[in-house]
Amino acid sequence: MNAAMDSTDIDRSPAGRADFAAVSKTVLREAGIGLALVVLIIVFSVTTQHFLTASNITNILTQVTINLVLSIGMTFVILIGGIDLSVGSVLSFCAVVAGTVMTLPGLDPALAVTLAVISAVIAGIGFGLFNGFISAYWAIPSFIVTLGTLNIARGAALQVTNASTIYSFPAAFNAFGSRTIYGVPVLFLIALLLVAIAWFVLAKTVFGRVLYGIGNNEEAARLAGHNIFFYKIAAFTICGALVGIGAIIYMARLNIASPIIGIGFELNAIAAVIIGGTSLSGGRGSVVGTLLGACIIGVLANGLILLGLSDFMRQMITGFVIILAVILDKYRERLTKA
Amino acid sequence: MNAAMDSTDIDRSPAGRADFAAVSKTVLREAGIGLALVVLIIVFSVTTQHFLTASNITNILTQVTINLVLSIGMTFVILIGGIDLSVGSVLSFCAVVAGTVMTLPGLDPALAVTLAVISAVIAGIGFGLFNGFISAYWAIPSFIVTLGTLNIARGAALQVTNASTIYSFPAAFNAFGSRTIYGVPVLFLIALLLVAIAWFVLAKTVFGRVLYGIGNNEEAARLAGHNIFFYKIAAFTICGALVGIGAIIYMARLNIASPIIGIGFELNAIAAVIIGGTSLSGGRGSVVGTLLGACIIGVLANGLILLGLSDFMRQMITGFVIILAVILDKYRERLTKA
Amino acid sequence: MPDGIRPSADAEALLHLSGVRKRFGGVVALDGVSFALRAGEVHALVGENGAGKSTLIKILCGIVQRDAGEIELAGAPYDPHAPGDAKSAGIQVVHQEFNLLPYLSVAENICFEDMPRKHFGMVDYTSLYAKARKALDAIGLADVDVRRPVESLGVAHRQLVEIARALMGESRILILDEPTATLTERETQRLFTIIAGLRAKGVAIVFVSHHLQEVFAICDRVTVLRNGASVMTADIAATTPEQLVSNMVGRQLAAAMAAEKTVDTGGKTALSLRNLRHPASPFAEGVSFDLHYGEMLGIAGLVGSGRTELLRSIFAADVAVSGELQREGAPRSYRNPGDAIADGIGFVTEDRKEEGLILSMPIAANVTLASLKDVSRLGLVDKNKESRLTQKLGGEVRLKYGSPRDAASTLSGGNQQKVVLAKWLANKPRVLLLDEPTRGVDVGAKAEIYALLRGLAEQGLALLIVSSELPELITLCDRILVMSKHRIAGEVARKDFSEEHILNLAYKDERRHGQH
Amino acid sequence: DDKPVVGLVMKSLANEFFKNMLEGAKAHEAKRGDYTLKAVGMQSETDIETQINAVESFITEKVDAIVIAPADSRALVPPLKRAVDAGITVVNFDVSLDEKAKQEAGLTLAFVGPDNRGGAKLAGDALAKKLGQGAKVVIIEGNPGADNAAQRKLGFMDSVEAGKLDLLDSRTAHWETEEANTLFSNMLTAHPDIQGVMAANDSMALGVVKAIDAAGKTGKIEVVGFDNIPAVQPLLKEKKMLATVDQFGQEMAANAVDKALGVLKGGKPLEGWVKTDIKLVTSDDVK
Ligand SMILES: Nc1ncnc2c1ncn2[C@@H]1O[C@H](COP(=O)(O)OP(=O)(O)OP(=O)(O)O)[C@@H](O)[C@H]1O
Ligand SMILES: Nc1ncnc2c1ncn2[C@@H]1O[C@H](COP(=O)(O)OP(=O)(O)OP(=O)(O)O)[C@@H](O)[C@H]1O
Ligand SMILES: [Mg+2]
Ligand SMILES: [Mg+2]
Repeated sequence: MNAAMDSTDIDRSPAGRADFAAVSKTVLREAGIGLALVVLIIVFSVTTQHFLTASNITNILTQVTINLVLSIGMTFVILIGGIDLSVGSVLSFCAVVAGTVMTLPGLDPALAVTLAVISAVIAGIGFGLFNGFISAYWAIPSFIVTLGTLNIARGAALQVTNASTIYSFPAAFNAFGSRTIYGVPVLFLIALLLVAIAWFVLAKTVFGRVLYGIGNNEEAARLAGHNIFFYKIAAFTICGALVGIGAIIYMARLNIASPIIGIGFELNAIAAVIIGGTSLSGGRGSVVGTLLGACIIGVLANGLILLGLSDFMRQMITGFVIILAVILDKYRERLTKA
Repeated sequence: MNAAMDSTDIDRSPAGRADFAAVSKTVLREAGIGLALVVLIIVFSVTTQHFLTASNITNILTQVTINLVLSIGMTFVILIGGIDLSVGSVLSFCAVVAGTVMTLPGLDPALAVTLAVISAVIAGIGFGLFNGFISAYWAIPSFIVTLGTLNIARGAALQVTNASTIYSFPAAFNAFGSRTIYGVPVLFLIALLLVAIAWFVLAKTVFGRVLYGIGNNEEAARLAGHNIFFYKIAAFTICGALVGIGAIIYMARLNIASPIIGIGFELNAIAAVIIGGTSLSGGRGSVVGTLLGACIIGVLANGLILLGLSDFMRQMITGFVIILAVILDKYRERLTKA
Repeated sequence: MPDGIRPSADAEALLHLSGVRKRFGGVVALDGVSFALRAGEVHALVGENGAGKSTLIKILCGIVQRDAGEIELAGAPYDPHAPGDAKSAGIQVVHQEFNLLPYLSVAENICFEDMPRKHFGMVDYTSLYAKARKALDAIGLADVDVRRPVESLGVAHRQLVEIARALMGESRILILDEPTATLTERETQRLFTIIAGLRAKGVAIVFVSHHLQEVFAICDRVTVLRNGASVMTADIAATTPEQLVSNMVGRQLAAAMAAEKTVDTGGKTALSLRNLRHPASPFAEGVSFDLHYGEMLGIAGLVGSGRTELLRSIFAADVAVSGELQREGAPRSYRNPGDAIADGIGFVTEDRKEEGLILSMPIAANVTLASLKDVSRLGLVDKNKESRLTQKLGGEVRLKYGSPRDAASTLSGGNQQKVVLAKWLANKPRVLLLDEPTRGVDVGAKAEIYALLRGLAEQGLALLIVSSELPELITLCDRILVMSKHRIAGEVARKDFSEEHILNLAYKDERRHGQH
Repeated sequence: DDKPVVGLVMKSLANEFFKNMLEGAKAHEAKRGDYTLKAVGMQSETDIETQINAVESFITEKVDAIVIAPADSRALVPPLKRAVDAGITVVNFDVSLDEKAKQEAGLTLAFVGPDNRGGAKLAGDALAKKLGQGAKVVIIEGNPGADNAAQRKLGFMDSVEAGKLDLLDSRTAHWETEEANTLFSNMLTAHPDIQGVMAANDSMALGVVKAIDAAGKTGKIEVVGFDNIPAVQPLLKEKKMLATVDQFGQEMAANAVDKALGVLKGGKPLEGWVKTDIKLVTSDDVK
């Protein structure tokens, strides 16, 4: 049964046999991969000195942010049984578009930033529409469509910038990128807000319900009168819009926009979604799981550096821990089922 | 119906209604993406000067070889509904292992090469077993398992070599790598032999048919009494063994083994398989399609360089052509269905 | 225990179960089943939807592990842990839900368990096709090419392929879980002939069906399950349908089933087809008829006669290639099911697993899938409203379930079918297309569904009912159209209803052209 | 026409440094007007195959000269040997082919290019001078396995030794801004007392500077980079970066083409290492 839908209301039926047990089970299920995250945090807290310090937590949250935003969009796409390999390239394209707009000479900084945000999101939506339309209209696997888009967007980003890095954004924009509230980066708060919105859409709305339905059984959803074409395009477009936002966040954090950024981001985003318990074949999962998945990846990267292992060991251990986290989740699943 | 099966024998049933029409349909279907390949070849023959020269054809075949070998293994994995993201990293690992063996001081060259081949294949099989076992035993999506393995194998390759390149292989081995027979590279002939064997296994043997069955409906295959666990591990192991062979071919062609080779190879291999008409959700497709898919990718890369376009344009066009090829295949499908 | 005859230790038994129990989470599926199967008998297993028949079968073939109880096979303890264990013990099963490999050929599906081999593990395709051909001919599927992929077959053909597959293995025990639910009379009769042949060879057969006349036609003994417990076992000769039913439901069933029907064809025309042609139909003239409000129009026909495809072309699940569809006299061209639904049409599909249900989603989500508008405000799903609607409709179709939030996959086959019905009732259509609406539904619930459908017709809905059970059409309908090879072979008015007459029309085409 | 054709094999043109280099070469082509330039770049830093394919294509096309910045100092030796055997003039620039590999293949080829190790040492020495002995520093490395990454790390290590610096950590950020930002933030957590950073290229230096800003340590940690890309100019000016190294990439390819044309026109074959300029760039150099 899918977690998102379930979590939203615990059995209130008159029969309502289960009470405490049901609640705790639901929490465990919703927590999903949470157990693995807790284990990781404990391990790093014990083995390293600085892991649980305020400044390190700020770091982790900062480092999680971009992947989290991309993963939210990826969750929509994977829920309908698709995949989007183009997010990294499209992020780069959106960033160079926004960067170009933001550094247009003679523009008022506030206006420049506003226009840049809008143009990044529009660029992302454009690629999302393209991915969604092609894969829905011709019934082509989105894997191959977005593999194409990966190349198109990267080539386009290189072409428009002629491979050069864009920099010197308005000072206020740069400052905004490093602002924190009680140690929590503002950019992370934005990402969290996006998680909340996505959760709401997926768990509470008709739109989200139909997305889950399509991921589970497209034919049944079609015969129930839903316009599959529209929903597929919508999922990819939402993903594209979030990539646009991700590009802005990247720029705010690093003060540059360049056509070579974002390489490999798609794998990280997909990993976060799957580690978070969303099924690659669609129809099952939740964006809360994705949040936890992104945190696992972020904590792992951070903790392993603090551990002081060699780069190569770090890479190997990253591989093992990704696998272990998912295995652990399987045991948790059995536990809650029993 | 899946192409491999069909191709094997045209309706010889007593009723045998169809004759010429059936044959030509079967050929068209088997040709799969062949139409797109033909179109590409014609376009490049017309637009560039050197495309259809003997030496360029030799180049293309050489360039296709490694991806083709990896794609064969990937076909097995995708047919059972899995995916293997680790092939590039594992190739690198196999290569450095084989390279280390091959350059062991004081070994007779022939023995060194033999041992190196064996060790590369064993290393590949080892990772294949690992991927297969973990994903089958814990029912974990192979996407995430092999993403883990991608990191493990890369880290391990870097660790054992300390990031240095291995070279100075026996002269005969290097020479073998560039040998051609009537302009056809020997390495390509080896790959073609592997295609033939894989085709035979998949289309003609019980083992192959059960693999298709598992990809079609795993539960049904299980209910029919087949040991899913065994077959899944077998598919990943075959893929691993082919990666080992791919590593040797890489070394013979490039005369080096290094821990940083093979990055992104997995995407090329998956693209070849999918462009070749194998369904990402498993159960449908053929290794002949994969051969054509790999050729499309190779011809495209070669032709675009000959066209003399800028790199960025080339990348964009590559993206478009990948998508167009699959769209074209859709229209061919409709044609043959009608 | 009611007036059942207690199952006793049976000395001749080949397979013997006692005290078998199974729970799925909070749901008790089996609550102490005892059952004995003798060699060379056909043993019926009957019970309401959700009584535990399929669960019992899944335990026997190692798909599900029992919580408690003893099983003996030929005097030795039997404890299967995987489907392979059952196979090697000589037990073959046709499951209630399909387990086919859609992209493989019919022949490969039939022989999938044990494909004929040559050297090097090669498939011996010559004998594979020959074996499959023989198996199909035996159950009367002479016109299906064994090289066709299964995905190109209709539901009934798929069911027959499943049966052919189970008949391939040399088995001591053959278990058939509702094999006739999707078959028409002709195929059913062929199956019975095969069953009789196997029995003569000493094979023990377990036969699950909701059709009691079938049970009385071919079975030697019968065991009734109620709420997961075996409540009676008896020789067929020593029992009556009424006794079985009362044991199944634990009470006397109102004779709602055969309630007399007042013929009603007087309403306004709801739907008219003029030469509507499905892409698969070989005939340009297509299909033409009128359907009126308040009418129950049946469509009879043999397997593959194009009944499903007719409904699909009305509903725009497949877009018709030519012809016209009129709704209340006005021409319409629906581009997709959404258009048809918006125009007041509902469609209960025949294959619940592939087309009807979203198995891993909650029951409530399935019930409201086609009417989300009604349980939502401003695009937000009102889950309380949804649960209430589910409970209301669940009651109407006598759905047996735990909570509306349970996944649809946890329901028994018949109950899943009821969810599909509930989904379309929730949508409040004006025209309802029903394809095998009571497939796998138990006797009691069937009566309720009949009553429900009649009620709908009385409220003025137009009902178009496809069914392979002639008695069902005869009981329910005002008129019956008989289809043969994608054409209307004839129309039968209620006063002329008889199985013979309808079958004659259905076979008309075949008699004319002969079998091919 | 009969102008000689020069095939230029570059590394990833997505890398600004090589892109500028190509632009320099194109401008050079236009200026000289006596040859035709055909340039091919790679998809990524480690895409050795594309380079080999390009060399093979150039042999097929019978170009007159191949000017190459090899992605791997060994893998390119055999195909370049084939090119030489086919009568094509080959010039190796940017990264030197491996001596031993050349020897084994029977290839004698000169190298036209900068001294990466020496350049890195220039930057490292500037840092050492600024911070003084015993200062705590870290190195952000380039791609493991890349020749120039290895050379630059050696150069930084030379400075550490010569300047008696305290090297706390040395890790790769794969030439990438975001990864360098993440990596350095985490290094800073593990070693809050870092005083200096040596980044193997400017893209990574950008990420490091931003991490320093985010940690509120602006001005407390000195950063040196490599490549002198435009994006670091403001940082040098604001003194957020101490120095970077310019190896005049713009001219590098053009120089190599000149050398190739010289040989084509009957000049003396090149020998040994033809060193090209490198220069330390500090805030004083930024206008
Ligand atoms: N996997 C499962 N999880 C939870 N409950 C289940 C599961 N499988 C079966 N059940 C429950 O067990 C009970 C018995 O189901 P079963 O499928 O055996 O019924 P049946 O007698 O075959 O009914 P039908 O005639 O409708 O096929 C039902 O209440 C069903 O909901
Ligand atoms: N003689 C035949 N041989 C093989 N396939 C056939 C034959 N006749 C029909 N079919 C196919 O079988 C399927 C059955 O058609 P359809 O489902 O419309 O008929 P139906 O009367 O509803 O039968 P079913 O009970 O199988 O649903 C269609 O896909 C049709 O193309
Ligand atoms: Mg059942
Ligand atoms: Mg039908």
